[in-house]
Amino acid sequence: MITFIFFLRRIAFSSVTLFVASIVIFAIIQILPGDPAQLILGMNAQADTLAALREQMGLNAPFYSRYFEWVLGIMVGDFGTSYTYSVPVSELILERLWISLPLAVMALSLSTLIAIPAGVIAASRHNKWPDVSIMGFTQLGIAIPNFWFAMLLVLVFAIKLQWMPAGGFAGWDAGIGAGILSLTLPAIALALPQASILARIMRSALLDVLAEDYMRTARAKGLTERMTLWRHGVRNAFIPVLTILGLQFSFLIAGTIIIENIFYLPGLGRLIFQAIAQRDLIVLQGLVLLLVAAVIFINLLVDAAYAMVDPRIKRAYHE
Amino acid sequence: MKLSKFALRGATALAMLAMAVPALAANNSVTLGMVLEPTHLDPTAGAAAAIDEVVYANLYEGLTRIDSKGAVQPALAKSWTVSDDGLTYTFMLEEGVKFHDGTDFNADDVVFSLDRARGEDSVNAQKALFSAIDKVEAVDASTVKITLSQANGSMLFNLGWGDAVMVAPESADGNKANPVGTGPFKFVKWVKGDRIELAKSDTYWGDADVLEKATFKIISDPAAAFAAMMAGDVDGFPNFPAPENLDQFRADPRFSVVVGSTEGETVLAINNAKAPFDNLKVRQAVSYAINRQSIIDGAMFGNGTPIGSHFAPHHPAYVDLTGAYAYDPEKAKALLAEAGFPDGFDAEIKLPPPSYARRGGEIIAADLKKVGINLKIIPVEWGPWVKDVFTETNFDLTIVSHTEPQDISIYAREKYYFNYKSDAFKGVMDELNKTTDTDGRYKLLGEAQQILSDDAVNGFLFQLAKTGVWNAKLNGLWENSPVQANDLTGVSWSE
Amino acid sequence: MSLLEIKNLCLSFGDIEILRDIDLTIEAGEAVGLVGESGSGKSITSLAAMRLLPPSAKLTGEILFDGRDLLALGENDMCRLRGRDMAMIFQEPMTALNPVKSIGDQIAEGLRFHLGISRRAAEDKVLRLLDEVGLPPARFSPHRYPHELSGGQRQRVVIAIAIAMNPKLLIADEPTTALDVTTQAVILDLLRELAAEHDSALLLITHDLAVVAQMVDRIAVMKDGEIVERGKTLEFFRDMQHPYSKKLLAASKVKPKTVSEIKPSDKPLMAVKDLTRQYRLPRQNLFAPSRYLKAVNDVSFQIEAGESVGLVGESGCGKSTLARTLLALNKPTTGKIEFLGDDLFRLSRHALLEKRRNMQVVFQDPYGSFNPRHKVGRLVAEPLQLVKNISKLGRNERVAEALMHVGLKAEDADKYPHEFSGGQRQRIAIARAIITRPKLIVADEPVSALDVSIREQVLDLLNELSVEQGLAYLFISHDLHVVRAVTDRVLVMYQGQIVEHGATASVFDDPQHEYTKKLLAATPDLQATLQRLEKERV
Amino acid sequence: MSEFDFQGERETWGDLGRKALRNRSFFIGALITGSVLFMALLSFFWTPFDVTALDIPNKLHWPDAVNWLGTDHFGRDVFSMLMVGARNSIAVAIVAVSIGMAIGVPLGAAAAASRSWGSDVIMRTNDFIFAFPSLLLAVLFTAIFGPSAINAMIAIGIFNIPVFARLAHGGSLALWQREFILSAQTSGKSRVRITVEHIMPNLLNILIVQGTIQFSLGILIEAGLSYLGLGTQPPDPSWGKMLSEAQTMMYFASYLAIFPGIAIVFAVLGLNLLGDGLRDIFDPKLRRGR
Repeated sequence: MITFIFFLRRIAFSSVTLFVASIVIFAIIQILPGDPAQLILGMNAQADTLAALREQMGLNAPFYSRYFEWVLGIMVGDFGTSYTYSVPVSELILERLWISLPLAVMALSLSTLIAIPAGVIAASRHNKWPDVSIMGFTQLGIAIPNFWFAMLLVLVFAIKLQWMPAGGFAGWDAGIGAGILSLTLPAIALALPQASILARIMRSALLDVLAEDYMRTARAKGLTERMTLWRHGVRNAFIPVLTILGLQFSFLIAGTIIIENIFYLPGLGRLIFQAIAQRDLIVLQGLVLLLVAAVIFINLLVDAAYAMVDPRIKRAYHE
Repeated sequence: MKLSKFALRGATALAMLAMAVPALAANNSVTLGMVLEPTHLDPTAGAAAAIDEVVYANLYEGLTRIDSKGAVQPALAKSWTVSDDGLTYTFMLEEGVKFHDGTDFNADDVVFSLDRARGEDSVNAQKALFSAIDKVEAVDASTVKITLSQANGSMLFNLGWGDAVMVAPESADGNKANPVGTGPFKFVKWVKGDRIELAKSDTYWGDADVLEKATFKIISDPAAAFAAMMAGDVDGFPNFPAPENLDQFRADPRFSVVVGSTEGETVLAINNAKAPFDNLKVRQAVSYAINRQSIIDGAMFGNGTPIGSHFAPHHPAYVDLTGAYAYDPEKAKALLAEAGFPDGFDAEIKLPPPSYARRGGEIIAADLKKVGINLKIIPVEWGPWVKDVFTETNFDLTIVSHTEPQDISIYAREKYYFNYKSDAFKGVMDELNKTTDTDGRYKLLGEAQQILSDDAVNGFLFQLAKTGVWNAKLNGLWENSPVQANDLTGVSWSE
Repeated sequence: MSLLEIKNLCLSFGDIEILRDIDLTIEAGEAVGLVGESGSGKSITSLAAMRLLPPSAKLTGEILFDGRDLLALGENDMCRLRGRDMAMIFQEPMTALNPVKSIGDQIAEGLRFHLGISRRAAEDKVLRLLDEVGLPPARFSPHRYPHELSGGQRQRVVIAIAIAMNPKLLIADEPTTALDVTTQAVILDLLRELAAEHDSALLLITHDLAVVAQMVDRIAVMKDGEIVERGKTLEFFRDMQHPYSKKLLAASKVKPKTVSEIKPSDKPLMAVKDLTRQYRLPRQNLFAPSRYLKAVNDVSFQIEAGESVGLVGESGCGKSTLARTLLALNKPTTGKIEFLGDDLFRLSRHALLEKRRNMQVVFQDPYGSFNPRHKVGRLVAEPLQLVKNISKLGRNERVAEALMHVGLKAEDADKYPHEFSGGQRQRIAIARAIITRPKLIVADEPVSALDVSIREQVLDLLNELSVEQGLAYLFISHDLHVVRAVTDRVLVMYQGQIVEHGATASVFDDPQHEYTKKLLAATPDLQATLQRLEKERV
Repeated sequence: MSEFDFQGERETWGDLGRKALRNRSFFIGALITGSVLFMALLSFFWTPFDVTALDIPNKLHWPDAVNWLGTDHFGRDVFSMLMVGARNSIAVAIVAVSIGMAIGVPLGAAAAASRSWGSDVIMRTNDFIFAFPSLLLAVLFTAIFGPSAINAMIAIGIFNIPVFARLAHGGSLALWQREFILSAQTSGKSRVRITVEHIMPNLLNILIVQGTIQFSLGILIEAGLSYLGLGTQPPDPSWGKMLSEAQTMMYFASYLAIFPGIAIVFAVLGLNLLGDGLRDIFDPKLRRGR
């Protein structure tokens, strides 16, 4: 019950954040220099032609009325019509979401699959060679910029070994296998730094937990070291890891923007750059708002997951 | 030593590639890479070259068309007559032509298309092409009469532009997303940001034996373009974006590398109205200070032809003026001193995104530094470039390629971004418009080139090369690009 | 054969020797107390017996349990032994339980491991165990989580885990130190009963002689990793030899303060009138009215000049909130505090500073009371800014003077706080409090964090200063012995209210309020215990 | 958790120095960071070749005795470019961290010190900025104000503000509960003065550690922005831009793609090790750090 109330409040707060974000985003994007109409019509366009197009795109209306039209539209699921493509923005975003979302999910699962065992091994062999070498690798993993790592992956796996496509997206209609194959290298490039950070967090969280009194209680009951580690250690260590996973999402989005550019994946990241270059403002503002909403939503999810993993949460919200 | 290393690498890579790429069975389709994605597919409502690159001659046709050599050919108009005063054009249309949606094409469609393009609320990017037209009339179902208010020597050429293609009143409004034309290919689907698919139209009036399927794959990243070619994801890149990689394709027997010419005069545009560039001596100094060959080598890896004026070297009326300002930094310094800048000065150069501009800009900055002009490099996106440079002419220098065909007339415009004003030049242009005989026109064009060179209006750098790469078995792609088009009507596979 | 026999046990971490030649035996069913101050090695000894030390610990000697040498036992055999034959209860009930597992699961875990039974099969046993430790399942469902229980209840869960398998040996490491006195009493009773019922031997580790006396048959005293004295409980207290044992004993005996006779006056030093301080609680739901917790509820009292007043109560009763309000760090919700005749919360900032000069504070934690980056001189001098017109020289003199008053040297001003022991740091804190020559010192648990042997010295110092400088104290503590040693008058606080007040001696000897009676009864009294033991023997 | 735990013994700077020498992370990190810094400083006075002079006939030479790391497509010396690139990367990161610290720390500390609604506003704004993926806003920012090193500094700096504000806020809140702060209050010190005298110096440790981490992040983000063409601009060389220029050439001049990447990894690794080392040294409780 209390948790429910808490979530109602969180949702209310998130909505306010999102509303303020929509104003900020709209305002920021309005000051982007460059006239979308001129970009469409090019260098030889005449003044009257430009005016006609601007009128057609609704660019001549005042600031506030365009804002309200936009926001009210979004509330009923209408993100407006792309200036350049002349198709609904939502359609455009949805098309690309089918690349960015699987990519993000793949990267996130990959990094979790690598990081959790690595962190557990490192913590349970604290200061021994597995720990030292895993920590060494993660240091390196954090330091390697993902775009450079992506370049190296392309060099080795696409160019030299020819195992995977160097870039581009085969399309889901070409088969799930082909689609996943074209997302593999990008997902690996995205996952590496994420996995490194996550492994370190997992390790330090687990080390904190291992030092807790209740671990000693568990050992005193007679449980073996391994049982104690998994039954009491890993589960409790997940709590801080969860927070970081939420924060990571924001980095994941940033990473996707760069990585999609390198692998030439027609995802949301590319759409952003395209929209900026073509001053397709309506697409841009819809996209940015969507990404901000995604971050807010993920954090909400993390909070919910938190409450499920940690029974103390209910009380914490009391205080 | 270094070369042999290259060769070795190339050879091993090749061996692996040869094994990896599966043999394509009886090929009836083609996938071409293109760098920029069209914003939409209506060539009569946007300037983007990418639109024409997909639709020109494939999806839409005009009354006339421009062929691979730049000559005007009949298209939907099978023939025409021009009155002696050059004011009345009568076009005889092909018969039995259908739009892709099944509606018939006739003279009314011509009237509609041309009136729409030049009308008051037209959003045609090249509205000026039609400014000479006084009225368009349907004489009968297959005859159209166009009356001009003044003679225009390039009228037939103008009607061959992508911006002058024929559209139907029923479908014109939807052409951006769902193009309907009369061409040999019809639109299938467009995966935004990824590819556009066309298929052979079964209602085509002509007898073109075209491929079943054509796909334009959008790959803007040069590195990705290289990878896509190597991996066989695309069959060709009519305009390959990274000239630095051409040597590798040349070394690979799977590919043909064809370097042709384009209509793109690449210039270091100078703001003629802004001090100190309003001083002829300063502009001349800039022209002397630029080492064109090093720009072509450094920025384009040797692809491109130096020019001395705003005119394409492949055109018969071309006059070679590259010697007028041969690279001579000492002379440049002397001219600067004469102009009152013995120690040089500071200026800005705004560079739009293409690599010819960004790379060329760096080289020019280094060149000009040697004669004392310190350039601050300001990279800009196309959006701000259009606003700052083109619309508000708030710039000192910029680099841009003027890709419209035979566009020397822009120097006669009242208000154009480099703010050049010359009555002599305008006079020549007026004369040109009135002249219809070829020799006379060529002579006038030569004069015009000379004036621009004398006035050192801009730093004339090079003619942008069309660096095409495609599968060696693919035939029929254009070598040059007199208009921005990927005409697929003649494309076929060997074997 | 003894149940547990530790012979010549030595332990070291790297080069650091922790235990030297420990010999200790425990017979079946016997209760043995291991007494010592923090750092004496008593907890390490018990962990060594459980083989729960980190691998970096080097152990030599023998630990025989039921005749088997534990040091030679493999880890798997050890696991089978732990929890089944020997079980342990830890000091900190707040952290000894896994916060994300239900208490039932945690009790069942050991049962399931040792008996190899299913979750369902364990359920009955869990319910029985909960009932046995005084958590009737009707009210304390096994599905509850540790954070839903109080400290005492949690300690009962820990005990339930320990006795689950009827162990032959129960090791309790300071099982009640973290609990309130009243809770301590019940937990100790419970522990004694259960050990008897299950026929378990008990090794009780504690720093508190009063606790150990009432619980065990034999006592061993540890100091610096060695056992310095041992004996049967009564004999031990009767003829102890080792000076350290004597010191411990002396420290745990209460010497009531010689009461200074001070009568209530019209112009008290401080007068607290109807003081209430409340906090808002989070709402139950969006539409519910706000609820408030009255941490201090309608409290009135006064402190005369030179008088030492004690404030006694268990944790959470509101004493610290009251103290902070008196120091004008918190604003009261209602009521007023007059200090030297003026209401503290109606003063201008400037006038308040003048009052602050006369009112200083000493906190509990000798580690936390100082900015670790400043030298002692600067720390002690900090309140001097409340004194106007004082030169740098004068400042240094005042610092030296204050340090000397508390038994430190003037040169100590140039050192950092970490260079001092806990007791010395508390002296520095007192030096800082007296440097402005205040009229009142609020001492919030000033000796709770100190070992017993040092505690006495600090209390003596406070008494001396009170006489020398005519200081008044508000002395806040949960420890009745301590309050008795330094106060003239005492206030007993319970759930935000003052339930009883009066002269210290009369409140202690003849408590009126139920709560005070309970509190006094729960407080272990060494003298009384020894007397009882004597009687029993006779 | 233990992040804001200030309990325990404090050492003098001398003790810290001795511990620093024994700490392996710190030692290696300091060594690497020092060498990167040295190269950057050296580039002000000397580089093997002038990085602004183009030598196109000499382009794309593989590494040899003359050009130790080869030349790029304009014939510039890669090693010299890396040296100057280090300078630019470090400059951007330093300014970005300074902006974050200079604005974030006072804001966070003020929010912790004041109990008014103002503190709520500050922290809510913080959360708000956190909701924006940082690179995304940096991209928008440079799109509006034009790509340049200065704008990259500001954009990265803006995202450091909430990081430091949060840290300073959390740290200060924990400190405000400490008894020595209460003592200072009873000594009559104002909240401002307590913040300056007691809170700030005790935040120094965590700020230095976080500063090092943000510094390395700054280098990474600058590289990312420059890679996208939004950071340092020509003719100034930058590691990220060198990588993006190398991308089309890595098939025949792989050294162009390798060396700048190694430089980034080297610099970031050094700073991270340094940060870890500092954390260990300052606070043994956090030894296990991240």
